[in-house]
Amino acid sequence: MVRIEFLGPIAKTSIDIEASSLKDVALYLQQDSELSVWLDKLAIAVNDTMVCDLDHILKDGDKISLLPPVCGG
Amino acid sequence: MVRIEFLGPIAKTSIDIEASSLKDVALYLQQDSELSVWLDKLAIAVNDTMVCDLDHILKDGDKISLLPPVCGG
Amino acid sequence: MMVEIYDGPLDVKAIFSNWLDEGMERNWGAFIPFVGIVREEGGIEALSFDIYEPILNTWFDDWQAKANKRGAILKMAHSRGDVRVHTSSYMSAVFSPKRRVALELIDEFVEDFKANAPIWKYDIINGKRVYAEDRSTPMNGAGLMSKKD
Amino acid sequence: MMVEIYDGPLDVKAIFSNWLDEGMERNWGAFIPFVGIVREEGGIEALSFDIYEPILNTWFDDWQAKANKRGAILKMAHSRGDVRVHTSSYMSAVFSPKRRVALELIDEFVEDFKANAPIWKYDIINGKRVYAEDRSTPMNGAGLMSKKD
Repeated sequence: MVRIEFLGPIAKTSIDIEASSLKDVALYLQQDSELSVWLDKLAIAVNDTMVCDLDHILKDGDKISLLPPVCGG
Repeated sequence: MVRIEFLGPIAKTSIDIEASSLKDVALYLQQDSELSVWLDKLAIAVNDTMVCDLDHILKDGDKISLLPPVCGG
Repeated sequence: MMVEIYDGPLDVKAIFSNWLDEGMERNWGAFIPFVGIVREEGGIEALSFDIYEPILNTWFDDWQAKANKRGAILKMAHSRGDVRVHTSSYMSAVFSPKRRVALELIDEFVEDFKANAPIWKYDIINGKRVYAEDRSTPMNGAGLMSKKD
Repeated sequence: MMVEIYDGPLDVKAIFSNWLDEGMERNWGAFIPFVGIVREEGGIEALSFDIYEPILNTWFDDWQAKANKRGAILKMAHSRGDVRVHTSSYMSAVFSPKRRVALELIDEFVEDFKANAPIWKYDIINGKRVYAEDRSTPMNGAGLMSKKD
């Protein structure tokens, strides 16, 4: 199981899913119509490290954070 | 008569000369061997306005300031 | 050195003072703070901020390492929660022995901060908190989850 | 608005405070001060400065007009006389509604200040005041008096 967390303005509670790579997470999220407006704007972190590779391998207990567009300052 | 003032590190007191243009001032200063190390590095102001034109006409009482290389801050 | 996070507006003078005192002793030649102040525009009463600190600190550590390589150091403070108009929500600063390095770094750092620091901004209008979507920027690498293979 | 000239080191916190108080009320979004601090290097005890104020103020007024056209304002303070190491001899600042304008202006302004503000720097070494010739720059238009026609 991995945990998916939605940060900032995405009003959604965390979910746990089975996934062996980020590709599995992407496929799962693409099913969720609530997320369709966000999907192409989200950056991804695994265990608080930014990741840009869809083939990134996940292990049990990993935390995947979805980061919507930012605007600090 | 115009007055020539030496600013900053040039250790020289003001002098008054007859001059009808900046060209006359240049010719006068080029005679002064004390100034030879400075001459190609000096910027010029007439009555506190920077001037870049050797043909600039001078009138009686004008103040010509010679500004050596600067380094503020 | 972590990012300083404060609830509500920054005490700009106190933060400036602390940074200056640290820097003065250490023979820096140039100190450039950037102070971001909440503007009164579009009828907002305040801005409000969410911050994800773990990634903010990693992002900041990377920048600190980059600055150190150029002989400089960086400082940063940011507000969490509501920050009313005409108060400050963001400060950062560079200390460097060299003027050019300082001027270049503060520009690069502040621009990357706007683009990649994990901070979300909301307008407070008539007491409601509205995500500032139009002013927000997808972070580097965004869009991975919309890829099909 | 004139350049603020002080005898000896700048009271950086007081000047920052004054500038900030003025700016906060006037709906600026970005405030970027530059603080120049005298470095301990080459065995100097202090730096010392001569200033020619009439031309400094004209130069500053021109910059203020340029900044105003871009919707921004500039501030500047400088020391006259001796400024010991680890104290400040120079501060300037930009206030702007826009971050980009502020970052660009502070860079352009500080660089032109170094090249064209009529201020002369001396090292104080073993109590002697020595013109910092190697770090000094001929101003724009220099060399007119060495021309033959």
